Amino acid sequence: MTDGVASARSALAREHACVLLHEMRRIRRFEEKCAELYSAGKIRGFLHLYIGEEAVAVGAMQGLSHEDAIVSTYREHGHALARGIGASALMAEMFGKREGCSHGRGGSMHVFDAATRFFGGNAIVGGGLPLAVGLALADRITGRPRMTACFFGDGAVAEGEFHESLNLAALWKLPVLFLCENNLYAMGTRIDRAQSQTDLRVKAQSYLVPAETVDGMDVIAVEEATRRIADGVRRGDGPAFIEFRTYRFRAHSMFDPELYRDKEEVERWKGRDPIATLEKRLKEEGLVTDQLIEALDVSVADEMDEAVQFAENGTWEPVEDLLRDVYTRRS
Amino acid sequence: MTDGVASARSALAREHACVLLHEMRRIRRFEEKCAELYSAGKIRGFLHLYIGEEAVAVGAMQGLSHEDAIVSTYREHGHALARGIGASALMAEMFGKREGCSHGRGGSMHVFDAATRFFGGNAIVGGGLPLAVGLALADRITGRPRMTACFFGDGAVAEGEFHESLNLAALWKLPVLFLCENNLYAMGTRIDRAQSQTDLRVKAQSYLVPAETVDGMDVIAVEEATRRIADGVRRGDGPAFIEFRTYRFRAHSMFDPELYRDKEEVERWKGRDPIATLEKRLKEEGLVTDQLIEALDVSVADEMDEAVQFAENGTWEPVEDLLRDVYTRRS
Amino acid sequence: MITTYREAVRTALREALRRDPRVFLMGEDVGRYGGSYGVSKGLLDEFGPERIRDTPLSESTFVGAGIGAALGGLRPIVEVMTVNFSLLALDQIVNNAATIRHMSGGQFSIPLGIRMATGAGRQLAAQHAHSLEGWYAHIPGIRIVTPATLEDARGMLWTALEDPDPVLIFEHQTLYNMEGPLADTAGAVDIDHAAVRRSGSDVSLITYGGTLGRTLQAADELARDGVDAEVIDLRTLRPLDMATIEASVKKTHRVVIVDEGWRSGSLSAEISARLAESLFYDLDAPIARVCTAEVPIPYPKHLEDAALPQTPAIVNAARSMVGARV
Amino acid sequence: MITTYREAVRTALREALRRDPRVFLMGEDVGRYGGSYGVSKGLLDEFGPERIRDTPLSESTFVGAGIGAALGGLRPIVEVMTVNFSLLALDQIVNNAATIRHMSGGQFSIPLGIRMATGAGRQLAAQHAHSLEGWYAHIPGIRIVTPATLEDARGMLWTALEDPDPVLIFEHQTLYNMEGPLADTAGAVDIDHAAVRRSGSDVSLITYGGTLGRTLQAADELARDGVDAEVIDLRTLRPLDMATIEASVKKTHRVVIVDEGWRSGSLSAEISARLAESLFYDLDAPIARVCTAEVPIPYPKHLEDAALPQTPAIVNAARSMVGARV
Ligand SMILES: Cc1ncc(C[n+]2csc(CCOP(=O)(O)OP(=O)(O)O)c2C)c(N)n1
Ligand SMILES: Cc1ncc(C[n+]2csc(CCOP(=O)(O)OP(=O)(O)O)c2C)c(N)n1
Ligand SMILES: [Mg+2]
Ligand SMILES: [Mg+2]
Repeated sequence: MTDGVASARSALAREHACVLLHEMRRIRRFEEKCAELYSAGKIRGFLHLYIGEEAVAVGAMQGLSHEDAIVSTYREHGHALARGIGASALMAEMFGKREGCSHGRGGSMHVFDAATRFFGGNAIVGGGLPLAVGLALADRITGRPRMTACFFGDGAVAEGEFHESLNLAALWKLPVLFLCENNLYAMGTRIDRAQSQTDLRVKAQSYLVPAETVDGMDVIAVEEATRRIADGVRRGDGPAFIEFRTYRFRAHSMFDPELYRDKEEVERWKGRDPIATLEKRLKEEGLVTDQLIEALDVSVADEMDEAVQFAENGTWEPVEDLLRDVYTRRS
Repeated sequence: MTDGVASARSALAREHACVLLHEMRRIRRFEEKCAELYSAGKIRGFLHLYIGEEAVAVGAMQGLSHEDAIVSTYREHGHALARGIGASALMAEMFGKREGCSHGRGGSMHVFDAATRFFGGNAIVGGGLPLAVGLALADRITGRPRMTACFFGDGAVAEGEFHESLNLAALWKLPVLFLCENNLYAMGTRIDRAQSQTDLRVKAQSYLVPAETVDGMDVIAVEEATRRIADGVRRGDGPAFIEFRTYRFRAHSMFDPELYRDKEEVERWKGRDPIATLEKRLKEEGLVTDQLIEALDVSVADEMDEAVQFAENGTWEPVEDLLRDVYTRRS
Repeated sequence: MITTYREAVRTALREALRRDPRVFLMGEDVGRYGGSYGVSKGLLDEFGPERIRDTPLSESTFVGAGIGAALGGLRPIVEVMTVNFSLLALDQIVNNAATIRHMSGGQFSIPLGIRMATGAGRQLAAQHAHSLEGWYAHIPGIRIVTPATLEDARGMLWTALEDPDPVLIFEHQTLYNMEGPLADTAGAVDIDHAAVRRSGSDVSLITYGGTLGRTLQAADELARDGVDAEVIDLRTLRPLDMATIEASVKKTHRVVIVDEGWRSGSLSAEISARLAESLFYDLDAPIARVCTAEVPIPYPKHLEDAALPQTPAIVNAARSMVGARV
Repeated sequence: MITTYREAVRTALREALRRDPRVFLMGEDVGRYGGSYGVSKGLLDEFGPERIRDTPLSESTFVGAGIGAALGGLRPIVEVMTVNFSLLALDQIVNNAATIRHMSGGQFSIPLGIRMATGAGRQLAAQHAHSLEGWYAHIPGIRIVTPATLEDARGMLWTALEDPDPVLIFEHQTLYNMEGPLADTAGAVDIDHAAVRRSGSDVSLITYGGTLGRTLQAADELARDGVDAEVIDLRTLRPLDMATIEASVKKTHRVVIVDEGWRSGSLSAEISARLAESLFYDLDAPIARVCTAEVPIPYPKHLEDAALPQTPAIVNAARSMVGARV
């Protein structure tokens, strides 16, 4: 390898690493804002923060193609931002303004975006898996070389729809990538109090779906695995399953007193903060400098301030439109 | 071993073998009658015959205790008879007479009997599994040393409730014995067109539920496995799963044109008829004689003729009682 | 051409599959078995296993997959063998099919047809005899149709598939063998309007689906008594075509609603309530409802018959009302 | 003693667990988390994990297991976190809980209590805001109760557990923080009768659950205009206590029904239909219904508010009716 190639590579690597860092910081900052705005009463309903899990969304989205479809959960701000839904449209949705990506009708749990093939936010645990199977079936029937990535939590694995969806996808060799965000808890229920078998790979493999476990606090590992496995799924190898081991730093939602886990456990995981970890690593490798990080910070802060401003300036849908979008044709 | 002991053993063995043979013949004859009576319009609705699968019901029930609970399916005449529900009460139920074991309200698919702890006939595929988990939970909470045996077909394994029930039973170490009658088809859908993984043991094991496959055409093997495994379940080892490989010789129900399987396949399996197989074996071992079998036949024929007569003589519930048994207390 | 309801549905399926490559059929035993009611017999041979898909017993997931495939640009027809099993898929229908358009602010529509057999009358007992189509009609975001004639069995499916929103099609179990003439040119029909199946001036008998036949019989019997009954077939249970119903009631001033749902909370209640709101001063007698008794359907024939709306009960309800006129 | 609805339910749970060893509680996060709405906080410590059981996310199976445990001789209380998730368990409720007594010819009863939070009003959007208790009331074989007061939150549970049949208890989400006095001696209450929460002579306002408060407010406003409204709290949605309702209507001759269900096919329709059948000639004006608009509940507050039955709409409905009298 010549010096030129090596330095080009390292430039590329730095650039890409910066993208990853930037994306994770965007999510973190966006959600910190959301928490504030929740306290201020600007955002209401349920608000499920993703803080601590950013590496999964960012790494996974980097590994997917723009043609792929995304099916997500109620904890989807990270997925949405990493997928390319603008912070402003997302924040306006959190406010319920009509400039929101779901026209304000959905709020935090129902982020949709046709342009990025983001098929929602779903507030029923496990409810998205059959949709993902169907989206993949449509691609399979029409012969389009793309796939559907389906995010869900460890809690969803206990639902009957997990079983039915993995079986159907495997039976019909559909291009679905099942992405399980195992943050060890479903609300207050730790995985070993919900699953007889806590090694989730074994479950996926029981359908003959190839499965891997990946460190969900390491964005580079997430990206690598997702890209590699997604390529196979898109190529027609059938469905695959990735378990990302991760952790949510915050409460389940804004109403959760967190009686079910120790402070130390939380602190231990915070020591593995995916953003701090990546920063440290990049600095050690000399790929980024403090200045660069500061610059990133400023740009992220500006972006999110703008998003909030955009949401603030957004408009309320008139009450006369209440019955809009129940049916496509109105009779 | 002295000659005396050996001969006592063989007498016992003969006696028991005769019981098995007798029970299987009772089921066979009962159902042959049912088929006739269906054509005659005496039995209506859906009628799912168990012919060919008798070894499973008979062997399994022999392996269970009278204290145990049974949860069954819509293909349950064999289970009911082998459990000890009288042929007359069962036949009256098939007719819809009030002398039926479910007072005539249920018919073929809803055989219930409190005396033998037979918790039904269930016409929703997979619908019985959660009930079995709950019955076992009641025993667990009250500390009673008994268990619940739950029959279901290969088709039911695809339902979400299979997944949820195996997990919950395993998680809570409940005394449930899951008895899967794998007759290779769910209506017209062969197992490999319904399951990505056709080795059902693997599925059960993915919940850390111990699983075995047993030849469901061999009544002695069925009994041995059931008794051995049920003892462990009752002792508190947690749930277990047995897959019985079997085959239904008749159509799925009386409406099935059987377009989905070859005549030869059916004939091949008929060559393994559990009744003929046992007879042959017992004769070869000198445990039964042709005379004894003839005598059995006569007694079975008489019993079933009587059952039909009983059902014929049964009475119709008066129409004024239509709203009975919707609620326990009538308000 | 003499045909059956079963054949009419099959023809509709075949036509849809031929006309639009985005259409496919999936459900339990729709392929090799030929459909639990024999409706899809032959379609697997004609269209192959990519478009005629036997599913495992996984109602929630294959219905949800239908929703997903519709989101993905196809025009799925999902067969849920019977309404009784659709309860396993209810979350997908109520929480996804009925809401996604709304929750996404109108970005996504779900052009999905879900067919199911419904109703009692075949001694299938309590778990296999539900009539829940009127119950489903409570849910905004879905459309409910109930073909009761050969024309509608033949024609509603295509219109449902052209509808950008989810349409649930309920085929009454007892209709599949119904035989009669159907024009060779029969094709798509509207799914917006109720139909006046018999015109009359004394009393409006309002029904749909499996009870249309018995209601028409009742009208014939009433005619022999000199009572001229009008029979309305609702056809679409959601949204209700109140204009057609109201026009009839303005003419007759008397209403009997016949509904195979359990009486309490059945669709008959909604129609009654609406008429009492809009035509309170036009009604000459209290609205009567002939519904299913509030009991899980019993197996024996005499009890099942007693539980269901039968012709004599319809006749009596109408007769006593017209008597009340004098 | 001043208490909250939440505490009243908790006290009821605690008492039931203390009184009867056959009682246990299971559901998602009822134990360590303390219940999604904080209702069961502290119960795990007092009764231990055998009797306070956190379940996996498996609604169909843990509801079915509740049915099985009831068959096995226990008195389970199953908490389904919210009615929205109960759709996943609907097959167990409709096809097993509601039918087994009947299908077994009366051999088996199912003494099971299923609690769930219901209703909108907290900006939780379309999948988390259903009000389906009236819809459930369509099903024979189950009983539906809707505690709307502290007394009922405290007292209905025990009576439900003593009932040999399945009882579904719907607790409206917005009530948990409701505070007020509750007698120390408060205990079991009947679950057979509707209650007159305010006596009046001009118009009957009929409601239940989450809308009782707004209906009482409306009655106060009406009083200021000289309209004397009677407020009926249905308490039990199945079976309906028609005697109490009819007694009220015979007095007032005017009816407004307030129901958080979507209007079409809501319980309000059934009540309206029944009154039009039994008291047709007693009604001085068409029955009015104030219900939820037929739209999946939107997230923004102004739209959610617009979708739900609000006090001004109740007042207007009653006022225009009484105006009609003059
Ligand atoms: C079917 C259903 N049951 C219960 C809930 C309530 N609930 C919301 S999130 C949640 C926990 C889900 O845990 P998991 O799948 O691990 O996702 P996480 O929240 O950890 O990201 C529960 C129980 C729901 N939304 N849907
Ligand atoms: C939930 C549900 N879906 C569909 C049906 C219709 N159905 C009745 S039996 C059956 C096949 C079940 O196959 P399996 O579990 O293998 O049992 P088998 O009939 O072979 O004994 C089907 C699809 C049903 N009764 N319940
Ligand atoms: Mg989790
Ligand atoms: Mg089978």
